[in-house]
Amino acid sequence: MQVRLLFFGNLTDVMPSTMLDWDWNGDGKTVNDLLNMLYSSYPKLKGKTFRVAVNQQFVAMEYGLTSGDEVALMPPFSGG
Amino acid sequence: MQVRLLFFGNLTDVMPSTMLDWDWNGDGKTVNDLLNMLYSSYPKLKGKTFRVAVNQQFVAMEYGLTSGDEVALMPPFSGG
Amino acid sequence: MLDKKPKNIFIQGAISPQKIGEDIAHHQKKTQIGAHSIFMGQVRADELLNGVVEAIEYTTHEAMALEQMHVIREAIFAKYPLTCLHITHSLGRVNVGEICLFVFASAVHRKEAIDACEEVVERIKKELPIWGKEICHNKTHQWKENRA
Amino acid sequence: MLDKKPKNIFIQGAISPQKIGEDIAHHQKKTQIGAHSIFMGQVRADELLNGVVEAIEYTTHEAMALEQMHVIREAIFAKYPLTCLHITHSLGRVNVGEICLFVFASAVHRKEAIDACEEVVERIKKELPIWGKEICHNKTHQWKENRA
Repeated sequence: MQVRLLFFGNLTDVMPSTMLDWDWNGDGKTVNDLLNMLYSSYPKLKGKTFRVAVNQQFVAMEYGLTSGDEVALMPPFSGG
Repeated sequence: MQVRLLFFGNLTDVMPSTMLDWDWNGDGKTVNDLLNMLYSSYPKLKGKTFRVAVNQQFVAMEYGLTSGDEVALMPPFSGG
Repeated sequence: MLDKKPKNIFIQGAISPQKIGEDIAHHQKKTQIGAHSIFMGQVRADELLNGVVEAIEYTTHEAMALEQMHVIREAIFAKYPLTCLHITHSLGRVNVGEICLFVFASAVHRKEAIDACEEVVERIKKELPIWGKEICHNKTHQWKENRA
Repeated sequence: MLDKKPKNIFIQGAISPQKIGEDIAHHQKKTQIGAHSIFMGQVRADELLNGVVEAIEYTTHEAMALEQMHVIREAIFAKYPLTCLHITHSLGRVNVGEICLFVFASAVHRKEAIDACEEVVERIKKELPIWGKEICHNKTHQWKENRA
């Protein structure tokens, strides 16, 4: 399975790029599972505050991912 | 005694001009006295709603006039 | 602090959109400003009983209006931490579609600018001795009345 | 009714005061309008711990932002009898003193225009996925945080 990760705001300070294609073998995972994998590779992400949007809709940590999903990690907004 | 009368807004529809110097013989009069004199000469003024400002300050009907006063008759404001 | 002498707020005829754009541009040097709130009154082609409005003619008691505007300015600056406040009101004829009132409040943060601008507009309409004569196409007229 | 397709609100870089003046001028044909309320956000030279802000760089999730702005527009038109509503937000770099947000609400009467404009500004700041990176003279940066 593969999802496309997007990082915004201050998350871009701790990630190597604003976009990351993330693969894994086997079953579907929840958002929570995905974040735990990410935290192992990018420990600085762990202290950050953000919400997760899958395919442009905010979802809960238990949301089940499907291959091809866009997963956006969004810290508090600061437009205007 | 003489006062200078100023008329504004819809009062100018019933008065011959926007300014009128008004004389009378004898003692000082109140605003109320002055208005009664005016109503005799300009009966159409009587039905109108307005406040009275003497020398640019709003005053009560009992206010005593002095020669040389500016007496402005002001209907409800409609700026903007 | 505030000026002691009342500032003029009146101009003859309509307020041009280009002048408003220029006024906005002049504030780009004031780099402590974070928020601008603007109100503009525009003359409407209202359908009256006797015809359709084509213009409003504004008259005032200028000295009283400027004095009262000065009182309002002082009260607003005492109440809100504004960076600046500019007011322009038309006198004479303003045609339908043209701007007759321009209130421009600027502050560090948005809440102050927005609240101050609205309060100034309300106070101008209630407290300044200005009258609008609505002129119809057929030359009849009616005296404008402000909503509460 | 409203358009089905979300309108674009984004432009690259600062919003020019001249464009704002032109937008105002374009409303003079809409002779049912009696009141315009405008909000503008301007980039402040804030003093941060590490330096003085010289610009903000804005980024967004464009599709999500435009979709949410569409939701806000529909809610605002359902709540207030507006004649029109225009919104522009900058992306990319906006220097200190320049305008990054422009909200322009017009209605027959002032109350609707003023209330709608304020509500749109609040909702934009809370609900649109936009981030501001405050860039200091010494090249350090800090991520902007919006006030409640």
